[in-house]
Amino acid sequence: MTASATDILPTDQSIGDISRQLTGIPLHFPARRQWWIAMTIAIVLLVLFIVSVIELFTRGVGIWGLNVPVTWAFAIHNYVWWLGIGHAGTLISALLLLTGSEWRNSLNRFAETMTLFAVVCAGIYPVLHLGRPWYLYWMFPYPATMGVWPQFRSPLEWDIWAVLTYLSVSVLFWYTGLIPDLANARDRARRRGWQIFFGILALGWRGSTIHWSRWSRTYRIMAAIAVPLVVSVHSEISLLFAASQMPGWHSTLFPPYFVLGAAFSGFAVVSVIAVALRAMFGLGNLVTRDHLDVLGKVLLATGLMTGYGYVFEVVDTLYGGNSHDLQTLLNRTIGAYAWLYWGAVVFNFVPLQLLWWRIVRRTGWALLLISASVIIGMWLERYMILVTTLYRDFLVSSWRHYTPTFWDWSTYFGTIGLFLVPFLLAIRFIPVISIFETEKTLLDEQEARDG
Amino acid sequence: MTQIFSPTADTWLRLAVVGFLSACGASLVAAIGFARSSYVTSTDIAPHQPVPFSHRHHVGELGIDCRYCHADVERGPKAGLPPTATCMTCHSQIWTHAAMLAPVRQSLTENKPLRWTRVAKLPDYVFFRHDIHIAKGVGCVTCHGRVDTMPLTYRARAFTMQFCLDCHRDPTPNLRPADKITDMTWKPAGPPRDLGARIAAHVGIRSGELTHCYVCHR
Amino acid sequence: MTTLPKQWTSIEELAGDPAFAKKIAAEFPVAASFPPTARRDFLKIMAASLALAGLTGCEKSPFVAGIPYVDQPESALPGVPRHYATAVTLDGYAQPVLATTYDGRPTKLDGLPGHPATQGRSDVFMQAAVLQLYDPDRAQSPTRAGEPVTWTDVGAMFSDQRREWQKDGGKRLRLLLSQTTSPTLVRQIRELQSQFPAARVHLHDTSGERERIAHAIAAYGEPLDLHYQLDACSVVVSFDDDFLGPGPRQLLNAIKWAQARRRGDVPGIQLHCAESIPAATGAVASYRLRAAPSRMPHLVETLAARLGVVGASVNDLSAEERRWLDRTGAALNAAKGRALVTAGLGTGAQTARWVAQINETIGASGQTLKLTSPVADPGVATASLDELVIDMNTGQVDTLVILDANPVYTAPGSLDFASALSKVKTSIHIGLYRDETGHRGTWQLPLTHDLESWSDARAVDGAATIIQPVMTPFYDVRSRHQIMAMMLGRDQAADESVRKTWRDAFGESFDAKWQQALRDGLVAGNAPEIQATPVSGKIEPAPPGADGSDIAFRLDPTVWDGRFANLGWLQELPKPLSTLTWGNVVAVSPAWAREVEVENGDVLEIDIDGRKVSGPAWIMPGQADNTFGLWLGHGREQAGRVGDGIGYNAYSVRPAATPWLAQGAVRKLDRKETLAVTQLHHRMEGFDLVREVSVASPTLPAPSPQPSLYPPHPSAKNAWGMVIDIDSCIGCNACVAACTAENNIAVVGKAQVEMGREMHWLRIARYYVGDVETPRSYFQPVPCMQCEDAPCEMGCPVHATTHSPEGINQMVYNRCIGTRTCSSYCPYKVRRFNYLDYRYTPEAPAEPVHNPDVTLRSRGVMEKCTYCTQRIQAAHVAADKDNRDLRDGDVVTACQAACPTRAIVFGDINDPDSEVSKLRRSGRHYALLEKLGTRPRTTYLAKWNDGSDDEDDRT
Amino acid sequence: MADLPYGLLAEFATEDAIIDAARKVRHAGYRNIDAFTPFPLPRLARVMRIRDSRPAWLGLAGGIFGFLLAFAMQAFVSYTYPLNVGGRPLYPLSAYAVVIFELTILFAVLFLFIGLLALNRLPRLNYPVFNAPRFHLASKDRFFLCIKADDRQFDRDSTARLLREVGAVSLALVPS
Repeated sequence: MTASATDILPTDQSIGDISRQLTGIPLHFPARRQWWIAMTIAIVLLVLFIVSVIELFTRGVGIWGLNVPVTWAFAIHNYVWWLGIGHAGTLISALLLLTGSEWRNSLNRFAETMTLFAVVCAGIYPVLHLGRPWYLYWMFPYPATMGVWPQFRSPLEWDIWAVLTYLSVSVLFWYTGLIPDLANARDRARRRGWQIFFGILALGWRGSTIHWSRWSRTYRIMAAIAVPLVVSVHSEISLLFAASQMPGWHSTLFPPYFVLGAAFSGFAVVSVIAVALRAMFGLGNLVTRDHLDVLGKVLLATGLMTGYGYVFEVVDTLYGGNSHDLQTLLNRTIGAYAWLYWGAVVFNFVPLQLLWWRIVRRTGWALLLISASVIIGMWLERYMILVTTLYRDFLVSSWRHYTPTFWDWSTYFGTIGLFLVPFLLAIRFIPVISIFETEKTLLDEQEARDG
Repeated sequence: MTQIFSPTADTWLRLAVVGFLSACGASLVAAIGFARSSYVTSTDIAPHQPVPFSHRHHVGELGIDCRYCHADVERGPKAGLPPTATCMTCHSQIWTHAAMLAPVRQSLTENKPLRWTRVAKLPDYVFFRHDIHIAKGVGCVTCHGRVDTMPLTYRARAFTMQFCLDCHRDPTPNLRPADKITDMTWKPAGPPRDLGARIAAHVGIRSGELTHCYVCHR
Repeated sequence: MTTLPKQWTSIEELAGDPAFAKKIAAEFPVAASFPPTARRDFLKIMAASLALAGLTGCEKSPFVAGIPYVDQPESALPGVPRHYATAVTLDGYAQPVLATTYDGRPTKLDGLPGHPATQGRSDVFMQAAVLQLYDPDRAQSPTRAGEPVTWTDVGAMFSDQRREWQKDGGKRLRLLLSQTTSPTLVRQIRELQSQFPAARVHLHDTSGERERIAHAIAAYGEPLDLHYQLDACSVVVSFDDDFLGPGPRQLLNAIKWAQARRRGDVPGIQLHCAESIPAATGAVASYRLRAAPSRMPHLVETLAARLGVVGASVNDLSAEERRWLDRTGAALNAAKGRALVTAGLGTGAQTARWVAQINETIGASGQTLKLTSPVADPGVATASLDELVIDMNTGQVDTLVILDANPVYTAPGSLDFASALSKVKTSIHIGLYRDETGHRGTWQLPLTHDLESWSDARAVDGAATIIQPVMTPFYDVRSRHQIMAMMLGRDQAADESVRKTWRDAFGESFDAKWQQALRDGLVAGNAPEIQATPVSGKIEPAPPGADGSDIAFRLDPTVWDGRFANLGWLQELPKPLSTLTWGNVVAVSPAWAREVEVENGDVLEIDIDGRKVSGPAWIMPGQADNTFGLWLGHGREQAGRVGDGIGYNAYSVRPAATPWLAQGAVRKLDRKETLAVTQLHHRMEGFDLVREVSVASPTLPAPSPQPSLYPPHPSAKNAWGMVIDIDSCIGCNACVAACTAENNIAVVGKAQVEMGREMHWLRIARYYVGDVETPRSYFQPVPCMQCEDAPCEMGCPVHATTHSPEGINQMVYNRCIGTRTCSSYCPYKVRRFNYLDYRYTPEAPAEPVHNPDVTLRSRGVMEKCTYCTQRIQAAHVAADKDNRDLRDGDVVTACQAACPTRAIVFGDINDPDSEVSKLRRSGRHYALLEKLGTRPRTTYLAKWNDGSDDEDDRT
Repeated sequence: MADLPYGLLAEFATEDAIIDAARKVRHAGYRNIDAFTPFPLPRLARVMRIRDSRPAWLGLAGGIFGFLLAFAMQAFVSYTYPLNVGGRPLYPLSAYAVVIFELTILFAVLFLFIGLLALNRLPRLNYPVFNAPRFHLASKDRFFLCIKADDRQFDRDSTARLLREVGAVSLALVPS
């Protein structure tokens, strides 16, 4: 029997199989070898991160390549990059839940999980970035004997609240959606340890109808709130730059520009993870080629919108005709950091065009490579936005270049470990795909088929 | 399927959750309280001194004016600790052989200063000036407390920034006539604010300009 | 600061008196037993004990020691600054200063107000002298062959020596002096020679004073000092004479230049400058001619011919040269009696003679040129260094006493002084450091720093100052007069010989006059003017330049002849035109760089008749072709922990015969050095950062009104503002040095400067416009703009930077958590960040020099110009104590006080009569980056473009 | 009545089966019934007349609380230590908006989540139905209908009979 065109999941499987397959991943872990290889790499990176942070806190931010005028570089730029990546998770699960796109049910769980740890990586940067990180708590309003409070006009202060809110909301949304699956895993578990582990996490969920109805309501409202949150958070991040008067930053275009870029990079990461997990756990029956196809289309769409941002920025500058903005535009396109600008353009948009072909979209490794290129491209873009504005601002006498040092790089690669370790643990211990939602999807499709 | 958890498990779980939350709350309150504790502000502690000097005796009982020993208080930023010679103006006549005063006599003969332990001390980044506070009618007792009742000297007030700010925002309740500056017991006849306002007007206090950062930090 | 009493303080009340010394010694009884090397740590402790402000965060213990005096001197008032009039010296000339001391520690020097030679203004060397006082690498006790000895041993040595000298009247005794103006020293030298008539005195100076006198003799037939009366000029012509550049005369010249420049509504003086290597003088010139040094004699002679000087013949000229000479000759003719022509040291004796003739023709003498007998007069006949070396090599010298000179390092390489020195039996080096010479000498006798000395000296205008100590020496050192006295067979108290000199001078009522002199820092009366006429007779044509390129030698604008090499403040001070720090370069012309494909930093090898040295290239816009500039004063080996091994040593290729201009070859090596420059980009790129007005249109267009969405905040009674006159700025860096000293600016070292982390709150932005061959140069000092709508403040998440009701953009270090948002939002990039802990680096200044009224910034905090808020607060307190309002001039910022041309004016813009308010109403007034609507409180006066705007000057 | 059981638990194989059963059971007059399913079945809830709109109100309440808290917090800071920051207004509402928005959302979600647990009386690790032997299938692919023992009409035999009639695959008496 073949799946009809509207079906996203092959209907020749029972919902029981899905439960067994998915709860099986934590309970009787397949693919231990690949997992351990990945984990080893992740741990090495994490250790690199820890070493870098110790060095940083003992000697100060001077170990990075910063100077005046370039007082912001890797720390802020990676912060923006990570946060952007995080956004895709929430968009996929929340936005698509509201629009009722069922294909999202196979992706939302690991997308959300990715979001959590991406946000953690982002959130750690503003702390590392501080000259005196041990006074971080001064950014929070508490009754100090100094009688001095935080300054709420500062975009940096906004960011603290934005990121913490975003993190909390993501965790709660993720966990709310996770509870029924934890119950499922609990009930599949045979070993006592697993039973207790999942038992406590599942909070005694028993699938009672009244519970379900409250749950659905809550979950949908949360989703409805999460969507504007995502948009607001990255708009805030963009204000970190747009609120200044610096040429190349002071632009009303920035908020949408940043949000789109965020979604773009995020979906790229989701695609990478989707392809990887699909291969790792043999989930071809749940994350189907159709899913990859959809992901490819979304990636293409967000990519084109980001591209529009690039174009419009140039048009805007030429139209505005402010000499300093023009100067910055020149520096970006033909200046010392032109390689960043063109690097971003090439990595972001050139391989992307392959996605116009259906066959490419449906080929795992192709999608993986293109997404990887996009991730790099967006990283370059964040770098470009920061440095090209700062290294040559208004006064010629303060122009100066920036070169990242070893510690800049080590801290950055370290955060990749900081992301991978918990993520790998997560896919090891919790269902990587929302079981009950895929079951529901499958059931509906089967009913549709049987009429 | 059988129960995974015993009925008591729920009780324990709820206890754990409640306990954790209340622990967080409590530690927050504790931290805020600790910052105000005399341990942190080092108030009410009389540190060891080379000579057990009693302000109660010299100020309270003998009625010696503060400025007799802390002579620089009107002229400079520092009130100044009395040079040994000042002590000896009296103690070369009285208590000339008191064992208690041996360090003082030794200091004079060996020409080595006494190493007192400072009780009132502000952080290095706070630039406090005694002279201007005296000139504008802030009495010693306002910050240093009733030293005339202290057998051994201790920090009477917590020198937190909040403490400074309160007065810099509204000095009027703490102002007094120039001749009452060193008076430990003086109390205004009427409500302190009225008199304070009159004094403030008279000595020309730049109210409203005293709470910006550079007044104390540079 | 300016409200100080006319009379400062006299010796009887010196805070550096025994009582204070006792207090310190008593605080640290062990101090006495310290070996000299451990004294630095002792100083640290001492400084710390004096409650030196520091951002130490939380106290280790809430209770710290409080140590009173045993018997407090009336004068000593803890925490209150006291001021003393004294002087420091540069090339032997007095730089009269007002020394500020806290608890007996000198922390800051300013020019002595009211002294004709400084008028309260200062230069970089004066500012840095106080740091040298605390230099931990100073010689700290007498040594013999490197082993510490006592002064008793030294006394014994001298008496033995004297026995030797008496045998043959000192025939085999030589005294090598550096330039000096000290009457007491002169008296002592005279006495020495009367005791040992056969002893010979040699003079070695690095700054070319000998050549100056030689030129004067050539031109006027007698030794003379030429004093430029720039304030009386309306036209000045300079032939490679950088009279506005660094040196003992800079201050006086700059003061008078500015006076003349501000005369009337349009520039009152115009400068025509023929220059080989760009310098301050050429940068402010209205008409600058780019000319190789060897061209100067021809140009001068032609000018002389134009002006009808007999015997002058016209040389063949390039079009560029002719155009410049036409204009210059016309200007001189038009301004007879108000004009002056000057020539630099490298231009040779013939030039000096022509210049003298021209000045005679245009009626300069007595009007714009004052002649006096040399202020620096050793008092006895002296021989040159060359002769000394010959005698040393031929073994005619048994004892060589080197007084305050470092010939092993500063002698021209051709003389090879070191090997000559090894042939001398006993060599005694008397100096501040155990430097290259001190290490090779038999004995090294450490000198007191001027600020710990009793001495005397004359300023460049001839006025004498009695140098009084502001601090008791904390090393085991003695003053030059004490040591001379030992040579003369006496052991004297520090002030005795000085008193004797002036007892003879003052005659009766000595005490009164002595007190007066100490209080004023000035002895009435100065060098009498002399009428002299140029020697007539044929002037030999200048010798044709030998083949090869012109290689010109210059003294370093920050470490001078190398004597300041160990001072971090000066090493990190950006050099006026290149903004280079920590080292020296070989200046090359843009054309040559293009031709040989040289970039900044490529190492070049200079070869002057066989002697080679190599240093990094610097392409200097506006430098004459076929000309190379070498800077002396770097490449030290025994300067100390800060100065050793920085840059290359240009003395090693310096020819003794022609010390300022040589012919040689230059080639490119395939090495590159990184240069620690603070400004990488000098072309203004078409922005209107520096604006210009011309005589034709003397006012700038009115600024477009900046509508603000924000309701205005109420201002306090005083609203502080600053106006900087770009036209007056000569880029001398005095303001930057003064700011460094006043605000405890950290010295970060070469590596950090290369990374772009210098900490100067005030930078002198240097721009040029036009083509790189003949550019037009600008200096623009950039402190914090103190914007009223400050972008930085709204960026700070913790209220660490806010706005005071007096309009100051406040930065609170102890609240800063180091997000650096303020800096990245700052359009002017005037904020500086402590990326690392710069307080205790090897280059960091010794703690006692720090200003106790300013916090020491720790790692991870932002800092910036505060308008010297500590001075504002001090003035407020002073005024409030008398319950009065502040008057204009009550507050003077450090940069303003230092500026020799009064380019920086600070004051209350709420007071319509204040100087700053008047300037803000000027037609030349504008704000930097006005369009951003930040409403800066620091604003500028546009530069006068009087002349060089017409294109034909740029060919 | 200590020996009173929790109720009777009937297992059904399909979605339609349990919905149909539920309808019949209600028709038979049983009110105190509950159902356990692997995923939400809105139709079933409708049949069982189950509806609870309180979560929405909780979310709204949380939002309002967060809004007021954020505004109060920021206004208080400006009020208690008024400082001129870059010439900006003392009470810049536009600048406040951001934090206000964030906290509105944060507290809305917090209230929603805590409310969800509270209304569902969770966590509840030990619950009678877990005693039922096949109940672990409720989270997999089976659907369970439970008639509570405290229902007025509850009677072991008759109720069991009814459940069989409406097509229960298996039947279990759940002890309390």
